[in-house]
Amino acid sequence: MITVEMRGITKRFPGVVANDAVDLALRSGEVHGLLGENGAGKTTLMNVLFGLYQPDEGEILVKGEPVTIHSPADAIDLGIGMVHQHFKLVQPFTVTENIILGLDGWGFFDMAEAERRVGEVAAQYGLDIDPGVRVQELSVGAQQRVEILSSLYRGADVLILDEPTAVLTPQETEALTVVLRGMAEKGKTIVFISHKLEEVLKVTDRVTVLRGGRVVFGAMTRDTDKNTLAREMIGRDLASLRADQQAQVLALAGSEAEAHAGEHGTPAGVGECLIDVRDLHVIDDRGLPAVRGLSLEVYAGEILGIAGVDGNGQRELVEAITRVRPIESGQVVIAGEDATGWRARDYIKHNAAYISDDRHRDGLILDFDLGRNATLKVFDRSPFSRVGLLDFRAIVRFTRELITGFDVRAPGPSLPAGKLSGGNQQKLILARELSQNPRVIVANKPTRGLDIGAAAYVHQKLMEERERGAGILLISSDLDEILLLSDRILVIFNGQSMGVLNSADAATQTLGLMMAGTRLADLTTQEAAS
Amino acid sequence: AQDDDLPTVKVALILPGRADDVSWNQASFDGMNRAVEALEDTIAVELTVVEQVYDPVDIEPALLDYAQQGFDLIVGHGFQFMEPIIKVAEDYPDVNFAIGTGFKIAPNVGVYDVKLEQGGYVMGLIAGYLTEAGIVGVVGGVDVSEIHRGHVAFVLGAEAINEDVTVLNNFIGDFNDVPAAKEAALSQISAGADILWQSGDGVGQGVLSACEDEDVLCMGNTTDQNELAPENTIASFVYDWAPVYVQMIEETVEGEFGDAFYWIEFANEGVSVVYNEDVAEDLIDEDLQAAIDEAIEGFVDGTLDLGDLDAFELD
Amino acid sequence: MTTAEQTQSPPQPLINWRGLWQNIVQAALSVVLSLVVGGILLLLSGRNPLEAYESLYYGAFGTTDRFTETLVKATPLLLIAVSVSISFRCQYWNIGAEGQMILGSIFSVWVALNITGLPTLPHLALCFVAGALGGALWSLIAGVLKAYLQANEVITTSMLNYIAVYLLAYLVRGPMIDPGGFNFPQSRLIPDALELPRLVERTRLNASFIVALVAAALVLVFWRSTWGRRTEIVGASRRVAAHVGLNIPRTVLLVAGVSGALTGIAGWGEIFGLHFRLIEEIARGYGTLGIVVALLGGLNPVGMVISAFLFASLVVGGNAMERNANVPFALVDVIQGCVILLVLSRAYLFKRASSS
Amino acid sequence: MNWDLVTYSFVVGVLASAVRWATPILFAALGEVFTERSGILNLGLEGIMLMGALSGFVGAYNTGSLWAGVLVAAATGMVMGLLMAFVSVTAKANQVVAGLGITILGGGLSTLLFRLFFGLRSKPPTIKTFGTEPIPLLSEIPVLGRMFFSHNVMVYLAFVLVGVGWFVLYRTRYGLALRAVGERPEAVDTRGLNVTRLRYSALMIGGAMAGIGGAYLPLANLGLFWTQMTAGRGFIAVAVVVFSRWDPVRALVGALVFGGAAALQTALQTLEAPIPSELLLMMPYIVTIIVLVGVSRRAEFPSAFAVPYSRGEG
Ligand SMILES: Nc1ncnc2c1ncn2[C@@H]1O[C@H](COP(=O)(O)OP(=O)(O)OP(=O)(O)O)[C@@H](O)[C@H]1O
Ligand SMILES: Nc1ncnc2c1ncn2[C@@H]1O[C@H](COP(=O)(O)OP(=O)(O)OP(=O)(O)O)[C@@H](O)[C@H]1O
Ligand SMILES: [Mg+2]
Ligand SMILES: [Mg+2]
Repeated sequence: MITVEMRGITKRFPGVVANDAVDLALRSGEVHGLLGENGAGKTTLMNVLFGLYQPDEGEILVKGEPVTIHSPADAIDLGIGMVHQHFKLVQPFTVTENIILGLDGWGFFDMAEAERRVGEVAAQYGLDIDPGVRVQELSVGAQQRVEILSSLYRGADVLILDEPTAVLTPQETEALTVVLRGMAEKGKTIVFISHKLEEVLKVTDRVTVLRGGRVVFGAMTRDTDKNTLAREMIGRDLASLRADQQAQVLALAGSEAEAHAGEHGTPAGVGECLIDVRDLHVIDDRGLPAVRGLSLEVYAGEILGIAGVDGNGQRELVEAITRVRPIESGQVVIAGEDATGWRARDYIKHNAAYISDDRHRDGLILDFDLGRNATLKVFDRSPFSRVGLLDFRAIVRFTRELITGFDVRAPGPSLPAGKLSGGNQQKLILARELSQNPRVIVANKPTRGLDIGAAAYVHQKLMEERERGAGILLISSDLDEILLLSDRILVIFNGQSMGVLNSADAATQTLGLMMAGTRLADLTTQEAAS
Repeated sequence: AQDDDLPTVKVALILPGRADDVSWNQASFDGMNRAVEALEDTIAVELTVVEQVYDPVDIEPALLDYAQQGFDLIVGHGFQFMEPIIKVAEDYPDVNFAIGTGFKIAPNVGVYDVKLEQGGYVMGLIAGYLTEAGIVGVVGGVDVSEIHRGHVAFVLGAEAINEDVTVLNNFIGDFNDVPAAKEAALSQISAGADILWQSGDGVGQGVLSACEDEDVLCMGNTTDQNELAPENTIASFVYDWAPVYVQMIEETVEGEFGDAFYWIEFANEGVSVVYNEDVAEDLIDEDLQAAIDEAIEGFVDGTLDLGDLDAFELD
Repeated sequence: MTTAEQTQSPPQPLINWRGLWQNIVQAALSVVLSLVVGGILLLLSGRNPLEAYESLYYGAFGTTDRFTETLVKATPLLLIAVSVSISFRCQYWNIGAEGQMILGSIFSVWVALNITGLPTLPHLALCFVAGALGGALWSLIAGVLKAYLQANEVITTSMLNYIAVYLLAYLVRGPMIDPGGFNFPQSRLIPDALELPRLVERTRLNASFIVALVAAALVLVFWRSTWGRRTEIVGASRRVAAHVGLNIPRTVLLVAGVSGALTGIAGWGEIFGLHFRLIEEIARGYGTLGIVVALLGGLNPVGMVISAFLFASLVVGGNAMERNANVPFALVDVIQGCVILLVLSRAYLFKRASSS
Repeated sequence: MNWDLVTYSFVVGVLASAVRWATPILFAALGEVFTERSGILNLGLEGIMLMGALSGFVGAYNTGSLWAGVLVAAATGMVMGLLMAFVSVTAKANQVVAGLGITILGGGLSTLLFRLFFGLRSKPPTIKTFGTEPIPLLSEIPVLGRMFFSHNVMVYLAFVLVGVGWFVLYRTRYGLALRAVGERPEAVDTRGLNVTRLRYSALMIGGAMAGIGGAYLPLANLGLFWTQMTAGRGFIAVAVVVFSRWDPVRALVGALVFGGAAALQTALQTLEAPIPSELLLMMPYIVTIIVLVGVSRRAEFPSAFAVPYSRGEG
């Protein structure tokens, strides 16, 4: 039966209609997939349902009753919970503190008792969480479980997940799928936003596709297929895409077999070595060792993919290479020069690009306009600066080129970056980083949160850079992506390399085992043994 | 009782602080009012008072304002008024200006000041004589002009009557930080001081309050502060600016004002020692009274001269 | 791309005239509102608000003298506001203007009195530089503590204000005291030749006013410079700044130095234009007012010129009101406080007003 | 330097003086700990303390009850806190400037109202203050006895509130929410709590405490009100909060450090130290900076410190 019904929801933002007369019905016991390109209005629609945004038009019914949801408090009272793509957790607090936050009045509370109860509920839904640890010490996957638990703990019957898998590894995604199905069985309603069709087909019972803020398609999952969905999202027939893009779209959406359709040209080790990391040791923000004696080489014209469960030192590794983070010991050599003593400035000067995985925090200044964001790294070079003075004309011209060249959906250079959808924000960063024809590219989750079209576009760009002879270090927790793009794959676990293999002969199982902490060497010996 | 044929004088009194500070500004405010009363039958004085003109930048506009409004006598009650007055006075030769403490005069500018050292000396005598511990103290706002002279004279007075007395000396650095003044007094008391004086302002309030709490003898300054700590105050050294104000107003009418220093001192009864009888009578014996009277007479007939006190360093 | 598009205004122009206009209207409304509040207090204290405000208006604009006095008051406020507009845009909350102004005065007077044998103009220039230097160095104390030791500048700068006040008190009683000054706490007068030229005869309006206007104009150039952009980025996000390779400590030092220098110049202007010697209390309260002027002007040069003038007239007129309508002296502070709070809330208040 | 004066009772006197110096600052600092934990910087403490001093005095003067004075001061402080809350939370204004505005307003209003209430008097109105009440056994302890346990009841109240503050902050759900809202307002918002109300409450607590801190001066120390009598104690309180790293117990330590410095410089003047008084007077502020620098590396400001909260909705 229908638990939540949204009727004719319209939400406008200055310059955009994020949702345009959207109808959406959610039934108890179903996992409802919500699809759409970047900026299609998924997050906005759900923010409306969760009371974060107020709709300009339309009404919401819960269990048949018309309701107005002024704030998350109202939503929670109505049994609606939401897990945002950017988790909203208090990092220094423990899991339990985060979960009981705001419950049961203001008075004294008994921590031990609270932790026990949280533990119980977690067990009840088969969520593997230690109630006592600080959130800042948890992997992204675990943090997501905390968010889910926090909603369930508040008795949510309807649970909204905004791109939950964008940050998860296959294993974690597997686990999540099980949890979600379990919850559906218990009669809960789940809204599942994702850009990965494969997943959607696997997890959901019913799908709705948004395009340009409108509902363009809805069906029972079993009655539809990947191509249909892809077509509905992009709004064109796949056939209209170029072959390579098609391949990538499908690959992204799915199985390895197709993934390897994305063929690889130059074998590794041909060009000169552009990134050479030797026995690197790095500590994280809390001062704990995060990268422990890792070495790798990236050669001109190749993509080295780094696969691994999130939080195994990827970010620290990347930040050390790009010289944002200090190096404890070991050496980083960029294009033959010892970069160990460099600052980020030197890294950039040596024509090396960096795409961070946290665009809101590292990549963009959300309330700066696109022009300023586009020239963050180059504003003090000609033609943008002459005798120390900025040339706004040049900046505007340059920005327009990037916007058109990289198909960033934006009215003009003077729009605040924060007004772009996440996908378009990502395109903007990419445009900025690649605009200087870099020799070295370090890309951390470059397609995080992008729709398949945008992701395919990013992949295509990276491939082009590779062909051009750039050395690319690609980090992703999305195995499909790694397999699709990499020439060689290094698996990182606990800050150490589990071994490197050519993606051609890399099987998901092998990678999965390595990501779980088995060294390639040991694997091969085992095989030999058997 | 004002006839219309009385000569009228427009007087502006500019105070750097509050007219009810029981101290420097209040002494001037009360004195001026008494002066106006005293002149009631001879001169009709139109008095305007403005308080809290402490920002040096704002002084000159105030002076100009009054000068242009046709005031006859403009009184700036503080040393910070000296330079601006000297400057403005040039442009307004037929307006008279008076500076409360300072050293520059002009044909239409006079300086009036208090011989605080005379009071300081007498208070020193009392303290030096009455102390049992042989330790006395004095607390002041900031170490400046008449306050400096007062503190130095206090030391001289105490030592004159009790050569091995120790005189403690504190400055607060702020006229309004009453609590800090109280802590300074308490610190002097815990160092053994058993009789304290102070050179006025908010600072005085703190000192008297401390002496009341610790039941230690103390003395007032600038106004009759005996009631502020009735059990502990022996006497107050009181300024009465009325005499000089009267003189300055009269000279303004007669057109003889200016080019002069106007002092309030024992000689013209501009300053006086007001005893708090309840406390004073059983403390001040003949010897002490004699010493005090002798000193005061000395100041009056000029036989007692403390010399240049500015030279002294206090620490 | 059409030429029309190409010549369109650059991203986020420094003077957004529409915004500025709105700003002015709202600011004006908030000032009126605070005058109403003041009026009520006047009634409570048994005064006639209209008379009082008439004398306020007359006091600020009534005659040439009044008007020039208002400009005189506006001069340091504008310089400090310009300084603040730089540090605040960098999210560097320098509230140490008072101390920096004092040090600017000390340095410039020291040079005026102790460097001799120079021709007038070079000497005056040297005093100017010394003033800027004094302010900059004092500000850099907090800057260094912030850049390298993460010491919160709100606190260090406000503590440094107290220290500067006592330092000045010490100097004018000790090392720099005027030997011929009968022990009054002030330095010797600077040579007459170094006194800044008057802009209007027989008034105190002097060249430092021009200096302030020039500074306000130059800050436009600053924001168009790469330094300005660097400042902006570091202010907007320390993290992003690090990722795009900016040297954050160096930028913080730059900002601390520049804003300190501007405030030091304000101190120089007060001495060489008005007091001609070192005295106490020269900076009392200016820091706060300068900050207010800066925000009231939306950290934007034109806006700050206007708001500096507005606040100056409020202060000068307010003093006149105290004298001539014998209004209780604290009332002007109350009105100022109201102006500040209302101006801060203006966007909210008037958004409400217009939307309802 | 006159060492003969340095006796046991002098030294103990200096220590006791440090505690008296610390008390009004401590009240204000404790409140500010709550305020800053919620993510708001209240630089208006100075003005609020002055209003507390005035209203506390007026309250006690008219009712004849000192405790009534304390309550009036707390209430007035709360109102000032509300004002700050409106400007900084609701109108989302720059908190540094809002605080300075509150300070100017409080300074002016307290002076003005004092004049309106009492007019021009030749003698200032006074009240009887809280007397010294040594705590029976504890006050016997050598040194510590006189340092901590031979004061007026407001001093003890401050000590007690340190404990209360600690408990509320770390052991109650309110404290949990407060700490969360300073760290991650979105988290609080999406968990159905009202960020605005939480911050208002924190500012009202902070205001009330600052009010009491200000009232300490007339009610427990001097028995009279004086223009600008707080003389910068409000700003010191803000500094104390930072080097307490937002912890009530360390706030006590911080207040004592400043109080100690102030008492020490006073003592040095008394002892005729051969240093000009102006230079000695700098000492407490220099000490404040040094201590601040000492802790700053470890001082983790609340993540959302001084950042107004608004949902994405443009
Ligand atoms: N707070 C806001 N202010 C202004 N515009 C907004 C805001 N939030 C969203 N938008 C715009 O509304 C449109 C829908 O955005 P929304 O985030 O809902 O899309 P989405 O489907 O979540 O995209 P993505 O797949 O990248 O998450 C986009 O154009 C976005 O720029
Ligand atoms: N304060 C804001 N002002 C304008 N736009 C905003 C604001 N906050 C968020 N947005 C936009 O609203 C949309 C929803 O925000 P959200 O945090 O979900 O990011 P998103 O769209 O899901 O992008 P992404 O997928 O990866 O992070 C985003 O497009 C974001 O750019
Ligand atoms: Mg989204
Ligand atoms: Mg997204």
